[in-house]
Amino acid sequence: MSALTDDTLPVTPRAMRDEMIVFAVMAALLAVVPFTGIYPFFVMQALCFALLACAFNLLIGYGGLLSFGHAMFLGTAGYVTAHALKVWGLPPELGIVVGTAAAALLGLVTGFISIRRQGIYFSMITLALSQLLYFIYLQAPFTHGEDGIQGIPQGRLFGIFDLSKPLVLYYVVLVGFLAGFLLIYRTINSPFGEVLKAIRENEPRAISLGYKTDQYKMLAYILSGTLAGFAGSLKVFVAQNASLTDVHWSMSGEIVLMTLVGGLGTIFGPVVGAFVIIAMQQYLAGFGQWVTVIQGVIFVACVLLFRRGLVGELAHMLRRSL
Amino acid sequence: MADEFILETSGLTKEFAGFFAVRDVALKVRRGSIHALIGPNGAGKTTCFNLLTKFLKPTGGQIRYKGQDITAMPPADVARLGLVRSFQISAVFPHLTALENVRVALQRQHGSSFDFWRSKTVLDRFNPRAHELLNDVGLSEFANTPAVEMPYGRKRALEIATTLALDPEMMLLDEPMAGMGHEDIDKIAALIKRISAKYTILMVEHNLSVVANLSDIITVLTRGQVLAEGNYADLSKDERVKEAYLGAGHG
Amino acid sequence: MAEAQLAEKPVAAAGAEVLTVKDLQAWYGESHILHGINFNVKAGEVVTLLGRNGAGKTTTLKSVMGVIGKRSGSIRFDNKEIIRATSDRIARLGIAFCPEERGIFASLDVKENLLLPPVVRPGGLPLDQIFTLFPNLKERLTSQGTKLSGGEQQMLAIARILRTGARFLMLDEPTEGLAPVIIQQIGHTIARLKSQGFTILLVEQNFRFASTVADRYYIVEHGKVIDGFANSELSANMDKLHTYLGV
Amino acid sequence: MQALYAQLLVGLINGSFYALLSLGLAVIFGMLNIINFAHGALYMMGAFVAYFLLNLGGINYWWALLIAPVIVGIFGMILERTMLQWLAGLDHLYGLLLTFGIALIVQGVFQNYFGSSGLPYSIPDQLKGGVNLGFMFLPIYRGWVVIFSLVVCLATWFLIEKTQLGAYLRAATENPTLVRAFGINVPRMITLTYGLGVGLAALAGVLSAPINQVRPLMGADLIIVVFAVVVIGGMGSIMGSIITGFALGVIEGLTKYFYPEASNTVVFVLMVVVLLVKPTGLTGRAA
Amino acid sequence: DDKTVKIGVLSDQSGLYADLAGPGSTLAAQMAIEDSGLKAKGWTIDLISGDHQNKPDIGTTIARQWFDVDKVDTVVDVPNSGVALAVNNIVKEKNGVYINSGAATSDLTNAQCSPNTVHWTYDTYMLAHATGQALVKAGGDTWFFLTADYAFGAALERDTAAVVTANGGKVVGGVKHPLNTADFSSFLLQAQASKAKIIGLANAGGDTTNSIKQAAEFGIVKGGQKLAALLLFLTDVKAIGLETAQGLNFTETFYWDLNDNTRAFSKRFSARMKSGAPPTMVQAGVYAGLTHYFKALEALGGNPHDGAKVVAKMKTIPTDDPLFGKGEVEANGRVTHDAYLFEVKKPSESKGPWDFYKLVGTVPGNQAFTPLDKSTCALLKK
Ligand SMILES: Nc1ncnc2c1ncn2[C@@H]1O[C@H](COP(=O)(O)OP(=O)(O)OP(=O)(O)O)[C@@H](O)[C@H]1O
Ligand SMILES: Nc1ncnc2c1ncn2[C@@H]1O[C@H](COP(=O)(O)OP(=O)(O)OP(=O)(O)O)[C@@H](O)[C@H]1O
Ligand SMILES: [Mg+2]
Ligand SMILES: [Mg+2]
Repeated sequence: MSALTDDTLPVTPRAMRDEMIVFAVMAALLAVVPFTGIYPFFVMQALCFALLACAFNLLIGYGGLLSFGHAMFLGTAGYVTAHALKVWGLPPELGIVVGTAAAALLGLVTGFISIRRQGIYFSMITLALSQLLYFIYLQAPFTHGEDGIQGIPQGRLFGIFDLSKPLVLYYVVLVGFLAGFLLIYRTINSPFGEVLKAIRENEPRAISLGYKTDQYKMLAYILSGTLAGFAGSLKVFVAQNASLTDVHWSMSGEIVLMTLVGGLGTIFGPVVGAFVIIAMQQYLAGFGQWVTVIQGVIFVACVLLFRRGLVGELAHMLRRSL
Repeated sequence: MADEFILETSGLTKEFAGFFAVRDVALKVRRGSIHALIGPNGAGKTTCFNLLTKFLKPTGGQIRYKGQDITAMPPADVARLGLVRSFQISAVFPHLTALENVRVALQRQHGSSFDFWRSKTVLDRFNPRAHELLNDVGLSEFANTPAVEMPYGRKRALEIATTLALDPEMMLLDEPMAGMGHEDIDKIAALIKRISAKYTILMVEHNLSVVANLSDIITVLTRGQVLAEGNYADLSKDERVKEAYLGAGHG
Repeated sequence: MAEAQLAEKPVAAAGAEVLTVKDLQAWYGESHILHGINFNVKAGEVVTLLGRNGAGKTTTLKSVMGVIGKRSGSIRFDNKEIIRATSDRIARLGIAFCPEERGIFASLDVKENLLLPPVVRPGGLPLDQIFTLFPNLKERLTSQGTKLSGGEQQMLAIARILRTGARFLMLDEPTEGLAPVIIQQIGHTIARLKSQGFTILLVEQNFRFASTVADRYYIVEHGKVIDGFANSELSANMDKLHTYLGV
Repeated sequence: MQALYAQLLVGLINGSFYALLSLGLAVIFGMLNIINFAHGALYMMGAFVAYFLLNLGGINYWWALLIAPVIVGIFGMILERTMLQWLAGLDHLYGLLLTFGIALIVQGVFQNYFGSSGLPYSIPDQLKGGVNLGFMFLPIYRGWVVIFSLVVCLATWFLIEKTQLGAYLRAATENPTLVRAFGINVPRMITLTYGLGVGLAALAGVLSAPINQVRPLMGADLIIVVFAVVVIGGMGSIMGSIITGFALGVIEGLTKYFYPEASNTVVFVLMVVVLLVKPTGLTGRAA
Repeated sequence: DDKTVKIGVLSDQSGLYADLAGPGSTLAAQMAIEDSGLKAKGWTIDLISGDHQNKPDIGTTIARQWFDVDKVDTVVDVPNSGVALAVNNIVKEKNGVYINSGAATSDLTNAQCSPNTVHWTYDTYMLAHATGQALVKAGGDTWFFLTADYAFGAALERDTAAVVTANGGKVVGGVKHPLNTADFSSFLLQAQASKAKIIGLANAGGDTTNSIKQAAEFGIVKGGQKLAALLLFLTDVKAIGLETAQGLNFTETFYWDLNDNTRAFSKRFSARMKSGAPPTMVQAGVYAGLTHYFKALEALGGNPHDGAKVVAKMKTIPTDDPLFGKGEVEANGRVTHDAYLFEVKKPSESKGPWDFYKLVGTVPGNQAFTPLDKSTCALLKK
């Protein structure tokens, strides 16, 4: 896996200061979106995917584990939250908690099965697990098969914030995203994150230093899955539906794409990547039949010309870590 | 007295599909000594190390460390008991700086490694000790260099510094001098000599002058079995050792 | 028989320059490693590059072999300019390379590893001679290549290029990790090869070993050749060597 | 009971497609270290080329078996020369992404010109009809598919595992620089190998044209399953993917009989089970 | 008076349904606008189109954006039941008009019905009834189902089975296959072994075409069994080829070669299609649905932005257009019109590149669709 992150620069205090500045700029930009005339639903959706991609990036960019089944966390949390809101009638905050917890639990179970596998085998076993889950969701009555769970009530968060108001919903999603992002950022730059990087770099050596590497990978996996689930729960309020597309392998593929387009192992790359891909889906929709071709060309160009991803290339040019 | 030997094996055997890489080895390493393991290529020295540090499962035999049976213990636990190894092919964390390499080891020693909610600035308290260790192996100027960019010999030194950071009771060094220039060899030899006051060292080395100068006792392994044991002066007169390992012109 | 055959076909007349390197510069990505290397090797000679860790010895060999992305200057082999040639062409001109990190293939067994390099011209060592040199290999022919011990892998790496018939060998630290007995054997092998007309460019840390086989030495420091002398001048140069290498 | 025999037999037939496809994928992964996501698209191209050959050039099925793989193989070699070769030495992920992009482009273009519902291709006259085996009606064409693909699989296996050329290929996977420094023109060899793997995919495409609709997305649906086959067999292992391909066909056949809803999922169950027991697949080496 | 409307054709432009809806649907909408003559009467009608890529997420986001930003009043087409239902909610929330032509789910006019929705061309109930009834009456009284394992397939099977039994037939077995199955031989063997007279294909798209093709290979039709495709489009028949598809029975509500009106329209339509294909029933439904919508607008005389009001108006006017003939928009949003049972011609009978169908029977509109007393639509309870 090392070739993926060959360009990672060592993190120095100055880098951390840079990153905090970029973060502040990003938060400020996002905060003023509703006043710019940009369509907030688009941004909300992109934010959910951005958080998802960041969670995924935590696992691959810093843990060296490429999960090809991350859609299962998104979808599971989505279904559970949707069901909780619609059928159990839970308030939004509890809906989010239940959904995220379901993703965490799923992380625990699937992590237990997959974490000991290496490299491509890890990717494939996560893919297999997510396909099994897809099958279960296709068959289970509560998901309503390919029709999905529709018309989910948004409700009032903490009984105060009316989520059916786009502006309120926007800020709730934004706060959720920023919180998730900060948690990921902190994890990366924590003592735990340091060990994770060491394991990614040279696992046998880490073992010989006395680290039980499986436990570290497991924690990273569960954290990543939980945050991906959190993104899935938030998304339910934005899309107001939960459907099979969220558990399909092509969604897992899209997560990988977002992260790669933005820059694997960079802090802000996944955010940028998610916005680019979502924007592409939205704006290319007008190109009709050529949409897949254009997407294909963009991916090819990304790999051949901007291998480090958009943010990765930028960081490389500036000799900064972003 | 059990305490005299920090590490003891009996009947240690490793078989690879009918091929005995290590066979019935009884090894006793005295606390505080520098013990060398030598032998021709393919004699089973690295395999022995792998068995002792649990990177391989023995086919037979027993390993006792500080009086405790560790034959069935997982590798990370063995390391936690203070039995730490270096690798024959140099093992560093390539994209971490030298300082970070050492710090990862210090961090393990002092806990808090699962704290994903704390800032890594808490690790700064390990910096002084890390610098000290780098200084010991002559790497001060490389502290902020990523390990990939360091010359080969320096990587070996870094690996030793990392191992020392764990403050192990016993170190297993697999060809610590391989690929090093003379200056470095002398430096590392002096270092090993210095730390041996505190730690027990078991090492594999083909550089005879190093072996001769450093080791208190030497075990010669051939074809997976112990051929002889003794100090350098005695062994260099042993015909069997000459034939199997030293070759003509030594002694 | 084989020896007689070999002796009849020297690469070039003894004494002629087989390899001439002039103002060789080389880069790894952005970093400029070699800053103008100059040296030559004559047919039938054993020439050793000495220098501290990181001086650029390996990089020099790799540049000759054509596996360094960016290089400039002039490398002439058998009177052909090869600075811009691809490594497969260089190999077919009769240069064989034994890398420092050995490069044993995990997906091939020992025998396949041994037989891998294609024979570029007739006159390589036959297998039975190789096995007398390195008996360990014969025993472990069906093992996976990387399951060999460190030293056995080194033997395999040397053995496989002896088969190819290349008459110009570049060995990068061939004695690293080998037991003294084997080092002595390799010394004998090099002497034998030399007597059969092979030309050898050696990189060594083990000065004691180098001094038993080399005809001439070059000292590399910071990507430049800063000195050179013949084996016969060795004792006169011991002091210099000491400052260069700390021997 | 008789019904069960029939299911086993049709399973085997299906397995031969999996085997052919996963074989090509394994060759490409094993030799080039590229996870060829475009494999499904190239399989589809094989079928389309057969269609064009028949309808535009009047070239029949038998010649198509030969010509289509060559044409698609050349297309593959052009892809390799112009794009894939720049990824040598990089992580798998990049190859996967690039070939995924290529698959999108190829499928998109075909969809634009031929729609998504596809084109008909009929069984060659010599292989029409069927024989009654007592327990089932076996279309002759299906019998042909099994035998032909078995032969192709074994020939490929022999080429790669038992010949010197195969040894070059395997070594070049690990360390292309060194193999090149031994005097082998590695780039050309890699290009040809990619052509071979792609040609195998196209061959499977031609074989399947008379059975399935010739549709732009015919490969997209299949690619994930074929990946799974390669992983279960052990990444890059030629024999592993051949055996797993056939075995999966049979297991799927049984599932279609006992629990048909799960027949598309059973491969993943199998994968989880196999990887739990043998972490690197049935015959795989460490990743 | 405000006389501007904006129409969004939300379809699958690049995926499975692109042939039977997609760009053809956009063209049909374009033609409906031109033919309405509203422009001459002072109306401004804008048309935009989008690709939902068969993902409910993307579908809802586009729809929402259309209403919020682009000020779209009416969404048409939307094949793919999952996306159709998701968009249904948005249109209701935004009080727009939703004229669905492409989706099969009868939920749109039952459990999930909405005052803003009109469901035009077909639905699972209709398909099941028309085909099931006609075939049982023609002597096909034992059935075996090959069902795609998802809600749509299950609905088709359930509804058809009910009709079959109600008409004195018997269901002797069935097998559920996963979506996007490449190989049907296993299932076909089971169908063959069941000895049922009719093998009902309760699936769609590639699954249907592949099962038909492989059924021919296994000699199923030659062996005396009959295939009934419960959902088949013109483009599918084209794709399979007459050689293989001949003799196949199925129901559609529109065929280009039905009468002079349909022929005239189709001629104009195919002249403007890149591929030269005549319209499918989904595309025809887009045309007819919009044509009816424009009539309602004209009747309202302006202010077209209150979707519920427009739809209510559409329900009061009987439908009558050259493609589907006479019918009505029922209170639950269901549009009723005649349905036709077709059989695919032999290659020898076909006289042109798109001459595929023989008409075997007609089911009148009031019998083809869910009777109102059986509809579970909440709008009916008021
Ligand atoms: N995993 C394995 N499978 C099969 N054989 C192995 C394996 N590991 C080691 N061997 C064999 O066991 C023998 C001992 O190997 P080992 O690496 O212990 O030797 P060593 O004494 O360290 O030699 P060196 O000085 O060359 O490093 C060798 O002949 C080697 O080929
Ligand atoms: N792949 C690489 N990328 C960047 N720098 C490199 C790379 N490989 C080597 N270097 C640097 O190039 C310089 C010369 O290295 P080289 O390997 O040629 O030295 P050497 O003389 O062979 O040393 P040694 O005795 O340690 O083998 C060193 O400073 C090293 O750090
Ligand atoms: Mg060893
Ligand atoms: Mg070197």
